[in-house]
Formats: sequence, C-alpha cells, structure tokens
Amino acid sequence: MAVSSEIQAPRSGRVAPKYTRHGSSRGNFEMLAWLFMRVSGLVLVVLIFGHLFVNLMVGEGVHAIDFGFVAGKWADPFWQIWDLAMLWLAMLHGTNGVRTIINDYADKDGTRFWLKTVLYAATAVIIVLGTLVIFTFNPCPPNAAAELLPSFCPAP
Amino acid sequence: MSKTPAGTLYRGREGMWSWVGHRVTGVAIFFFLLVHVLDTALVRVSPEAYNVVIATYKNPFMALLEAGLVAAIVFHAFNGLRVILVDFWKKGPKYQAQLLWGVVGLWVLVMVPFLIRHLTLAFTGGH
Amino acid sequence: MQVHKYDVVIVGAGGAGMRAAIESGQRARTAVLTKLYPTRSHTGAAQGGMCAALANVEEDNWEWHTFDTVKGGDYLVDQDAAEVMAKEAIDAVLDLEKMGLPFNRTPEGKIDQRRFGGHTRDHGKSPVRRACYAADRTGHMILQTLYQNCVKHNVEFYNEYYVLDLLIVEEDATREDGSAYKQKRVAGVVSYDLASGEIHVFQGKSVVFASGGVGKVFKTTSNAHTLTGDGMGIAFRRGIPLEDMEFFQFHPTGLAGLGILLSEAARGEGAILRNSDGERFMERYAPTIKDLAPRDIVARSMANEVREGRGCGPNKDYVLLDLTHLEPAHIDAKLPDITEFARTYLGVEPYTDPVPVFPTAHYAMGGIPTNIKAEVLQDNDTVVPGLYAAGEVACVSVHGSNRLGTNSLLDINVFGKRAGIAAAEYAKTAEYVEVPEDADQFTIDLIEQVRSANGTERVAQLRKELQDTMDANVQVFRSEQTLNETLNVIASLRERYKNIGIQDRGRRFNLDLLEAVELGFLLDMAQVMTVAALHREESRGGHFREDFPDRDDEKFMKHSMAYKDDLATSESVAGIRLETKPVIFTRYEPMVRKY
Amino acid sequence: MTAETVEPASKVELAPGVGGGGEIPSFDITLKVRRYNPEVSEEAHWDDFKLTMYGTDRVLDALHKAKWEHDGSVSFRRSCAHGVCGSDAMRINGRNRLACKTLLKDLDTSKPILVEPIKGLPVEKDLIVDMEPFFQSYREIMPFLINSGHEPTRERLQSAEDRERFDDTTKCILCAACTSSCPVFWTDGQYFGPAAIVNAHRFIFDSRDDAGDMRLEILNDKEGVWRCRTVFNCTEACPRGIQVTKAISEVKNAVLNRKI
Ligand SMILES: Cc1cc2nc3c(=O)[nH]c(=O)nc-3n(C[C@H](O)[C@H](O)[C@H](O)COP(=O)(O)OP(=O)(O)OC[C@H]3O[C@@H](n4cnc5c(N)ncnc54)[C@H](O)[C@@H]3O)c2cc1C
Ligand code: HEM
Ligand code: SF4
Ligand code: F3S
Ligand code: FES
Repeated sequence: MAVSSEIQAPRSGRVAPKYTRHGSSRGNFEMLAWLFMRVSGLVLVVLIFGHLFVNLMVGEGVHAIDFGFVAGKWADPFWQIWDLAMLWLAMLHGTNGVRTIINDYADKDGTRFWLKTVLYAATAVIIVLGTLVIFTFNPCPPNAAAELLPSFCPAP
Repeated sequence: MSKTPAGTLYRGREGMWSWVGHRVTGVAIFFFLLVHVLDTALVRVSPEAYNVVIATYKNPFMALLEAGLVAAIVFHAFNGLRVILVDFWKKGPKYQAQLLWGVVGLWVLVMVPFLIRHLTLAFTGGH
Repeated sequence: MQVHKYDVVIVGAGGAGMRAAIESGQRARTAVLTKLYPTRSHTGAAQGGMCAALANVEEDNWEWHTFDTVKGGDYLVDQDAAEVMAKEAIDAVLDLEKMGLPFNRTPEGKIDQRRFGGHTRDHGKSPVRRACYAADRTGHMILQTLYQNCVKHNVEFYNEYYVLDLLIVEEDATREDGSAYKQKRVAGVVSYDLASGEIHVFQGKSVVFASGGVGKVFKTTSNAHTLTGDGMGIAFRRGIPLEDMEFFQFHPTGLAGLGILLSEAARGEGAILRNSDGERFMERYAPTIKDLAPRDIVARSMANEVREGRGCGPNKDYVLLDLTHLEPAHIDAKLPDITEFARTYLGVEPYTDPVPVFPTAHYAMGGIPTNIKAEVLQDNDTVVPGLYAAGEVACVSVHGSNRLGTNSLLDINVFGKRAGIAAAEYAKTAEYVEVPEDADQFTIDLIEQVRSANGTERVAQLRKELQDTMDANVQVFRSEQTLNETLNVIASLRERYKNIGIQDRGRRFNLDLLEAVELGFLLDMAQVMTVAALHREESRGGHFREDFPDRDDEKFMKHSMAYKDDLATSESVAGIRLETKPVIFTRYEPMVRKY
Repeated sequence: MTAETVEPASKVELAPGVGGGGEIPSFDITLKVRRYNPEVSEEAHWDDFKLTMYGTDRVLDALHKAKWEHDGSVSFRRSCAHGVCGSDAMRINGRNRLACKTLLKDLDTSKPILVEPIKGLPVEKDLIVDMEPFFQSYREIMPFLINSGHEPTRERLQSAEDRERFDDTTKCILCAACTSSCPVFWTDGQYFGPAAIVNAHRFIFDSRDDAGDMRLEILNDKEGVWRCRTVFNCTEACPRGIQVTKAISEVKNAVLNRKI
C-alpha cells in the first residue's frame, strides 16, 4: 500500500487562534460588575438629576456657582453625603464602563493592560482627591477675602 | 487566513444606534467627570482659584459645551433606564424600539425647557 | 496520497448518516464525511412528522402501520422490511425523545400525534393519528437533535468533504451452487476537500452511504440544490445496482412555480384542495379519505384537474390549498413555518386566501439496494461485506412504489441505526481491505479534467435543459413517447457535457468545478430513472404510464435492478442493464388499492 | 386517470382573482458582490452584475444567475433555498440576511444591491467564511440533553407549557446571522455570541434537562452573557424570528437568580 503522507486533523475543531478562549474566568466578577452598572445607574439618575437641577436650574443657574455656593452646600452634611455618593458611584460606574470599552477594542494584551492601568490610576486619584476635598473642606478658609465666602462665615 | 475586508458599515437599527449613543455619551461624561472633580478640587486650594476657573464656565461658549454635556447625561440616563427595563422587565426586549422612542421623547421634553432656561441665563449673563 | 484510516467511514451527515454515527461512534473509530455542514442537510427541511404506532392519542398498532406502508407502496414493498420498520418505529421515536427531541405534547405530557396521508386504523377504516411531530419542523428538530448527540459523543466530522468515489475490490468467488462470480469488497472512499482542493482517501473496514436523494434531476422540486444523487451515482459507477429508480414521489403541495414544500401536515390539520370552481375535488378521486389520500393519488388528481382545465391562475396551471376555514391560532400553533413560506415566497396570506400549489418532485423511492440489515447488495442476494446504505440513498425497500408521508424520517432513524450498529460490529472482526496503489487516480483525473475544462457549454444551461425535460416528460404522467424523447435529450446532453467549460480554476472552494461534477451524477441518474420507467409498462404508485394506466401484477410485481454494464444495452441505451428482483411477501396479498 | 364522477359536496365560491395570478413583473438590478480570493489577490474588490430578475426572485436567485450566466467563480454556500438550512447568511445592503429568504422586490432595486460576507469571521473566498469558530462556541455550551435520572422505558413526560417554555430557541438553524451581526463579537471574536447562548437557552429551560447549572456556569464567563450590550442586531438579523436578545436576557437573569 502506498505510504500515506501526513494525515491532517479534520477541519472541524481547527479554529483560528484569534477565536480560542484561554481558560475561563472563575468567579462572578463580570456578573457583579454588570449588576453594579444597573444599580448604580438607578441611583445616579436621582443624584445627578438632583445635582444638575440645583446647580444649573435653581436661581441664577450656572451664574450662581462660585466658591460661596459650593461652600454653602457642603456646610450641610446632606449635600456632603450626596456629592460623595455621586462621586463614588459615578466614578466607579464610569470606570467600569470604560474598562468594558477597553476590553472590547484594545486587541493586544499589552495595550489592554496599559490602558487599564492608566484608567485605574486616574480613577484612584480622582476618587481619593474628591473624597478628601469633600471631607477636609473648610467653608471659611482663614485668610480669604470675605466677599468670596458664604454668608454664614464668621467675619475674620 | 485572510484579513476580513472592511466592507460597508453594518446597518443596524434602533438597538444598535442607541448602544452607540450610550457608549459615546458614557465616555464623554466620564472624561468630563475627571475634569469636573479636578476643578472642584480647587475649592481646597483657595476660593480665588476656584472662582477663576468657574468663571470660565460662564462664557457662552462653555455654556454651549455644558448644554451638550447635559444633553449627553440626560440621554445616557434615560437610555440607561431603557437598558435596565430591557434586562429586567419581561416585555422590555419586545418593546425596546418603542422604549427608545420614549427615551428620545423624554429627552426632548427635558432638554427644551432646560435649554431655554440655561441659554437665556448664559447669554443674558446673570449678575 | 493522503490516507486516513478509520474502522467505519460514513458518507453523509443527514438524519441517516448521523443516526448511524451515534451508534457507530460509540463502538468503533468513526469518521463522517459530508459535503455540507451536518446541520445543513436536507433532513432539516422535513416538516410534517415521523410516524410510529405509539397509540398515545388513539388506538393503533405496528401491524396496521405495516399494512398501510405496504398498501401505500402499492404492494411493491418488501414486507419483511416494512415489518421491521413499523415495529422498530416505536423505539426510534422514543430514542429521539430521550436524546432530547422536543416533540409536541398531549395534555397528559405524552408525545402528541397527528394524522397524515395514508395512515389508517385497522387496515384502511379511517385516518389515524400516528405522526409524532414538533410543530412543522420535525425534520429540523431531528437533524438538530442528532447533531447535538454527535457533539455529545465527539463524533469526528470531516465537513465539506465531497466523496467522489467508492473503492471496491473484486475477488473471484464461488457460490454454494458452484457457479463462479466476482465478490465485491469495500476498501474505502475517496473525497475532495472543498476548502483546500485536496484529495483524501479514507480507508475503512466498513463504509456507510447515507448521502440522501436526487431531487435536482427535476426543475420543480422540494429538494435542496445539493441533492444531486452523488451517492447513488458513485455506487452505480462502481457496479452496484440501483433498485426501483423509476419510482419518484411527487408531493402534491409544492408552492406553485417554486416547488417549496407545504407539508402534508396542512391537510392533516384540515386544509382542503380546491380547483378553480372551488370544488373539493379529492372527493371525486378518494371518497373515503379525500385530501388525506396517499401522495401519488393526490398528486395525480391535481395534475388531472389542471389537465382538464380546472386549474387556477393566469395559466390555469395550479390548484389551491385552502386553510381559510381554520382558526389562525390553530394555524400558528401547528403550521407556523409553512404559512410563513406562503407569505414570504408568494405573498399570499393563508389566513384569508387559499395558497397556489402544484406537485413537486420530492422523494426517490429507489436507490442502492440493501437488505434489512442495511447491507448493500451487489445483485439480488449477494451482500458486499462492510458496505452499508441507509436513508433516501438506499432502497430497502420499505417504500415500494410510493412512500407514505412521515415514513422517511422513520426510515432514516430505523435503518440509520441498524447500519451504524452493523457497520461497527462488522469492523470489530473484519480486516482492512487493502487500498489499491493508485486508488485516488480516478478522482484526480475527474477533478483535473473538469478543472481544465474550457469547452463552450455551460454547466448551468445543460442542467436546466435536463431539469426542464424531466419536468415535462418524466413527472406525474409518463408515456413511452415522453420517455423516449427524454432519453434522446439526455443522450445529446451527455454529448454536450463532454464540451463543458468552467471559469474557476482555483483550488479553494471551487464550487464551479463541483457543480460540473454533480451534473455528471445528475445525467447518470436521470438516464437510469428514465430507462427504468420505460421498462415498467404498468402504473403503480408514483409511476403512472398513460399508455399502461393499470397495475400489472402479472408482469411487474417485482423490483427493477439497473446495473452499469458497458457491454449491455437496455431500451437502446448503452451501458445500462435492467434486471428484476422478487418482492418479499410475508402477510399481505396484493389487493386493489383504493381509498 | 379514471375518476368516478361524484359531485364534490363541499364546494365554495372563490373570490375572483384569489390565489395570486397576473403576470410576474420583471425588473433590472445591479448586484454588487464583494469578491475576495486569496489565490488571486489579497485585496478584496467589488464586482457588478447587471441582471434582469422577476418579482418572485430572491437574492439567491440573483447570485445564481450571476454565477451561472456571468462568472462561474462567484462562490457562496447554499443548499435548501428556502430558509431552513442556514447556509447562506450574508450581508445584504448592510444587514445580515439569508439570501434565499430575501426577495429582490423588497429591496430598493433602483440602487445597486450590495452583497458581502458576514462580518467577524475569517473570509475564505467571496461570500464564504470560516464557520469553525462559530461552531466551536456552540459546542462549548454542551448543546445536548443531559439527564442523570433513570432512563424511563417510555418517553419522559413534559407538559405542553414546559414544552412551550423553550420553543422559540429550538428554531435555530445555526446560520450565524446573529453572532456575526453583533458589534461585541466583531471586536475580538472572543464573545460566545448570541447563537451559542440561544442554544444553551434551549436546554437550560428544557424541563427534562439536568445540566442547566453547568451551562449557566459556562456562560457566566467573562466572554459569556455579560458581554452582551443589548444591541438587538442579533434579534433583527435572525431569519427564524427568534427573540434572541430576550433569550440572552433570560439566561442572564437565570445566572443572577442562581447566584443571589
Ligand atoms: C421539504 C421536505 C419535507 C419532507 N418532509 C418529510 C416528513 O414530514 N416526513 C418524512 O418522513 N419525510 C419527509 N421528507 C423526506 C425526508 O426528509 C428525507 O427523505 C430524509 O430526510 C433524507 O435523509 P438522509 O439522511 O437520507 O439524507 P439528507 O438529509 O439529504 O442528507 C444527505 C447527506 O449526505 C451528504 N452528502 C451528499 N452527497 C455527498 C457526497 N458526495 N459526499 C459527502 N457527503 C455527501 C450531505 O452533505 C448530507 O449531509 C421531506 C423531504 C423534503 C425535501
Ligand atoms: C445618570 C444616570 C446613569 C444611568 C442610568 C446609567 C446607566 C448605565 C447603564 C445601565 C449602563 C450599562 C450599559 C450596558 O451594559 O449595556 C451604563 C454604561 C456606561 N455608563 Fe452609565 N449611567 C449613568 C451615568 C453615567 C455616568 C455619570 C457616567 C460617566 C462617568 C457613565 C458612564 C458609562 C459608561 C462609560 C458606560 C459603558 C458604556 C458601554 O459599555 O457601552 N454613566 N450606564
Ligand atoms: S439564533 Fe437565529 S440568527 Fe442566530 S444562528 Fe440561530 S437561526 Fe441563525
Ligand atoms: S447583537 Fe450582540 S450585544 Fe447582545 S443583543 Fe445581540 S448579542
Ligand atoms: S439556502 Fe438554506 S437557508 Fe438559504
């Protein structure tokens, strides 16, 4: 009998490398992320619409915003908590959203890694900074001009 | 194997375009948020610094940008609610296109009064 | 030469091939070669159902089923085979259910059953509910379920591998009575990999043919473009006879002009055929079971109405299938797909308007002769060891001269399973037959010849002319004159076939080349069919000769066997020898067939 | 044919002109086919075919006409020609359709009709793509009934309602129109894709099956259901009218409910 040349594997099962999935991700991270997007989204609707309404619609709108305005809001723990929640939720929600987008479009593992590193770093900085600002904020900083400060500040 | 020829753009319908919109607005808002936290953080530096930066928000050009941002947020928010309905409401997938038209309707409903007020404020210049 | 060695090589991944693969794959090293992805096979187009005397909704038993099959086939059925099929039908359905097939259910949760043409209780007393079904996509669900189970059992598929030759070795042998003959033995098959254009030889101890039908010899057909009779053609070219090729079934309700099938289930659920006068004309031809008469009778009645001027439409060339008296909800529940066909392809709304229909070429009753073990016969009783056939490509013969609706899905499951088991069992003890040195030469030559063909004839044009003449002359009505005319046309087409030209000279996915190869099979098969039809000077089942309108049991109660024999001529066609084979009777004597 | 003349008892008046009729209109079209054959050139290009077609013709008929009368090397898969085998999913005027189910008269024939291979799978030649990645995902979700219980002697019972529960997803013909219309699948081909999920759904919601949990676990992967962004292209593309996005959504909720 003629010697057979190399015998090829059947084509079924020969999948272009791009499409093979490497290992499976254990755990529920993607599920929790998905759920978080929805829950945070719902809460953010209230927080952001409230925020926009108060800042842009009430009174003189955007013109009313100045240091005094902000300081006035943050003197009230209610707005402190509000803005803090908004900061955290929006940042986490947005970061996770951008993470998804990076996963979708960055095709090299290296690019993906770097983009995500930058993203997480930026997020961490912003969240920490924002949190510090809200909590360590002094509505009546010692040597500022009085007319810039909210009216409840004691005269220097 | 071959490289896939690029070909024409896929002609999606409501579902696809709303997703494109959601994605674009999401990223836009995210980047704005980064900047927004940074500028707000200036309140820690000094009232003067904050006010200087905030003042730039008050020129008409920025007002337009701001209007765009609000438009993006409002769309993203309403469409986000639509997505949530599609996920959790039994009839959501069936009515997804109608829901999108609802989103667009609501968006117009919110944006018209907002723009009127916001732009009059911006261009008549308060203070 | 690339040679793959397997215990069992299965050709075709339709219902029959995959049913065989599930059995064989668990017992022996099995390869399945298929020219289409398995789920593209035409079994998936079957709509109506698969029958078995489960008696889930009304009294029934396998013996009645046997009788209906025999009578439906106009007594040309081998009754031992019909008994096997009717008996094993019940397990065949239950097997599928256990594999996961989602049958429609009765209120008690059992498999639901419905009526189908020719299936009756107690030897023809009244229609019986025997067809198990999954909406009107029973074949789709069977194909999917079988594929799913192949995935489960890790069956090795070679997708888009066209088998183009069967390797047969002949040995001198003597019969019990001392006479000498050539014993055929099977060594394997030769295939053409569509993606790469390479030739691969598959050596197997057993080979199972399950390559489906040959409907594309006709123009108006319910069959897929890919049903070009390859399996029959390959076997025929290698000296295996073909049995009962004159019997081709024309399904009554094809969408007029297109041939796309509207299942008999429509009539099972109550639809009525009407002519241009609005008459329910089947009352004339089959007073007892009317629209649910077997297909040959209904198809002929329809053609007759049209011939007598009671057809509908601008050319008065079709009749109407009326569902308008049925509840839309009922139609939606039981016949969703086929009503969609009417809407999509003819723009007719079946809720409110009757649908134009006309008979469409549907099913080859004939094929590669086998016994009830699915072993292929090289003559009336000599088995080719290791070679099996099942499904539409085979002729067991359970369908005789006319197949009953739902008996084919049954056939592929019963005999597919038998073939799979037998092939694997045989491979356990048998030795490989050596593959001849230049086994692939024939195929290489065939391919290269076509690839370089630069004549002036177009394959598509020849095929069209073949199909047109078959539709005009070898359809529901035939006569000596029309058949002879066809033979002349085929002869001239064969001549012209030698002068074809193709445009694609590449190796990768060269479908231009393959269509030319397929046309070769079509020409062979059309010729065999026509010669066999000319030979049978009687009318029986699907074969109706206007010049011999009655059944003639005296002369023709036997199967026809067509052999390729270069030295012979039959009906003035060189290369074909026609012989006959006795019909096997067990319990039913031929009677007049009336419904 | 000999027929006893029994007057049909049930005769109805047919409305005039019932059951269609009239001349079938013919019209001219330009079929623009995206051609690619690596044996000839690495570059893809468009070929135009000017064809005269009829009112009942489908895109598949036009492709056949182009192949059979103009250029035999035009390559595409097809078999059943009536939308049940799933061979000929392709992008027609920018949308995934089955060529055999798309009537020319439903398209704008005043403009060229664009035909391209489905997106996201490697193109092999003209309209033929490599389907293996697609079937690989299908195989991975264990698309077969798994029942650990005792084999009954008769059929397993299933109520009509339980049968109805997964009816929609049993219709799938594995044509890949859905998966190759999904923008998430296009990105990197790693996503399991709607078709695999549809076929998992068919078993997860089958009351006779015991391995739903295993399938849910498989689809809880990072390339599983959570990558679906409810784009609905899949649902629009499915030639079998399967509510694909709804099925995916049901699987998502099933994973959630199992975990929480
Ligand atoms: C529209 C329609 C409706 C029907 N409805 C019913 C019904 O309701 N009930 C019923 O009982 N019957 C019905 N039938 C008949 C029945 O479906 C078929 O006869 C049966 O499915 C044939 O199955 P098969 O496995 O023999 O062939 P197929 O399913 O046709 O499979 C053939 C296989 O062979 C492969 N093949 C062919 N040639 C080659 C080659 N050269 N090399 C490699 N592989 C090859 C193909 O790839 C394919 O996988 C219907 C038929 C049609 C057309
Ligand atoms: C106002 C209320 C908001 C709601 C109701 C909302 C809702 C949602 C939902 C449900 C998703 C998930 C979409 C999906 O999985 O397909 C999502 C995605 C996203 N959101 Fe929001 N969101 C809101 C605000 C924000 C904000 C403030 C940001 C920016 C910081 C943001 C950025 C994003 C991004 C980047 C995505 C990812 C988009 C994608 O993957 O396509 N969203 N949003
Ligand atoms: S779900 Fe629909 S589109 Fe997707 S593969 Fe199945 S039939 Fe095709
Ligand atoms: S198109 Fe894709 S994103 Fe989801 S809804 Fe369909 S799978
Ligand atoms: S050819 Fe079968 S689906 Fe179109």
